[in-house]
Amino acid sequence: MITVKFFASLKAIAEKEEEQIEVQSSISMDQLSDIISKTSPKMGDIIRDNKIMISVNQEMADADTVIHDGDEVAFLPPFSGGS
Amino acid sequence: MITVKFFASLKAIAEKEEEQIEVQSSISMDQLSDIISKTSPKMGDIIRDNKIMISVNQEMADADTVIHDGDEVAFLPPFSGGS
Amino acid sequence: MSTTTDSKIRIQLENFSVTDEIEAMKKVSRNIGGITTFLGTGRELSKGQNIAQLNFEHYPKMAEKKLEEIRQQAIKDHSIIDMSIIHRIGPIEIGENIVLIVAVGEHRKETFTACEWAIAELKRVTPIWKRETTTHGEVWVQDTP
Amino acid sequence: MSTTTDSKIRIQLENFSVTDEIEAMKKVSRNIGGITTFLGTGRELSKGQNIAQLNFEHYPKMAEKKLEEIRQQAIKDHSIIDMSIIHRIGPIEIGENIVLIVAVGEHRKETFTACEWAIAELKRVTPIWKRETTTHGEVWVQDTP
Repeated sequence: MITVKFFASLKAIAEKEEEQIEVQSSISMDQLSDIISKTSPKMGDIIRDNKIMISVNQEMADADTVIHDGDEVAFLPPFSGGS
Repeated sequence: MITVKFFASLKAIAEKEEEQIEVQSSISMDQLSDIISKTSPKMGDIIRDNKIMISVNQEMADADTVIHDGDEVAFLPPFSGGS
Repeated sequence: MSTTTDSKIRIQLENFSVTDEIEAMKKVSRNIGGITTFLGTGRELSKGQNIAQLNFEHYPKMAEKKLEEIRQQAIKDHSIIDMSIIHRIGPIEIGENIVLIVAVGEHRKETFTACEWAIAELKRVTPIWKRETTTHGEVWVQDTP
Repeated sequence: MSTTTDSKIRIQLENFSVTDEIEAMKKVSRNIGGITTFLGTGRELSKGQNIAQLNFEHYPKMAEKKLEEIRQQAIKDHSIIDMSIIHRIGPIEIGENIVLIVAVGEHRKETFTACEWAIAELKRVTPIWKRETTTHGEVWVQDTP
């Protein structure tokens, strides 16, 4: 089971804040975006277009990062904190 | 009459904070240091050695500044405010 | 209004007191000669739009972790004595405090450099997002300068 | 402890509140997005000597005039909205506040530049002098960095 989190503008696009995805040991980022696309095609497009950042277990990740069972993956739109 | 002020380390050297000097209409900075030297030779040396700054009526002055009756002249050691 | 100043890295709903945060940092050393602080506040105008309210959201734990990394790197790279970073989340009115960075050092030069670096780095790497409420509705701000 | 925040240029015996000074500056505009402050404090060590106490003296009127000139030039040259400058005189203990500069602007960049320029300029042109009390006695500090 991996936990997927959506933040800020992505919550409205994904129509959720979080989802749990059942996996066998590990999956690639491409496989994860395919799974997300099934319930939210627009979110899948955004991930594939590299318009957002992705973290795995709260560290920045990229398209090559392998996701393991138990990981927390987050989709992060451009940051705008700081004032 | 001109007012002469001494600040910080110069107060101990001049052995005063302030003095009044009687003048005819105007004097040069050299004439003023001669007058000060009479009562405080060490202070006169410091003025002639250009080791300090001089203000006239609270604006920075130099050796060429003419001092008029009614002016306030101050002898200012290097500043050290600001922390 | 202000909360505990115990932790040097905080993300909180409540306002903070700049004086209290500075005094907390002063306790770190008797050899502090310079303290530079940056305080970000809610502006009324943004790209010509009148802002009614701001609202900040963060990724809990990850945001705090990034702020702590910024603090550690500022101390290591900029020769300051210490740094604290506080960011508010939730609704922010115009004029209210949003973010505070306090850099303390022996001399002023390194505290300016460290503080300016830290706020730029915060904007670059910290998962915090701003939503602006204008007369045209609400919008998530997507630009990181 | 703090006194009135009415004037943007002050030389005073009393301590000041950084929070109060910042809040006073916030009232100048609803379009302030960045506030950089520099706070100078009394350090225990100076050139390897242990300091017991500091004591500041100023040239009344001329010092205030110079601070006002710094404020005006910072606003004019650095595109900030406003600036306040407060310097304490008299005895200062280790860790106590000595000088505060608050620069408020629309964005952060100009407030850092203006604040850093102003404290350097203050040290260069303002007739204020520091006397250090160490175990070896009292000495007027003659260096302007």
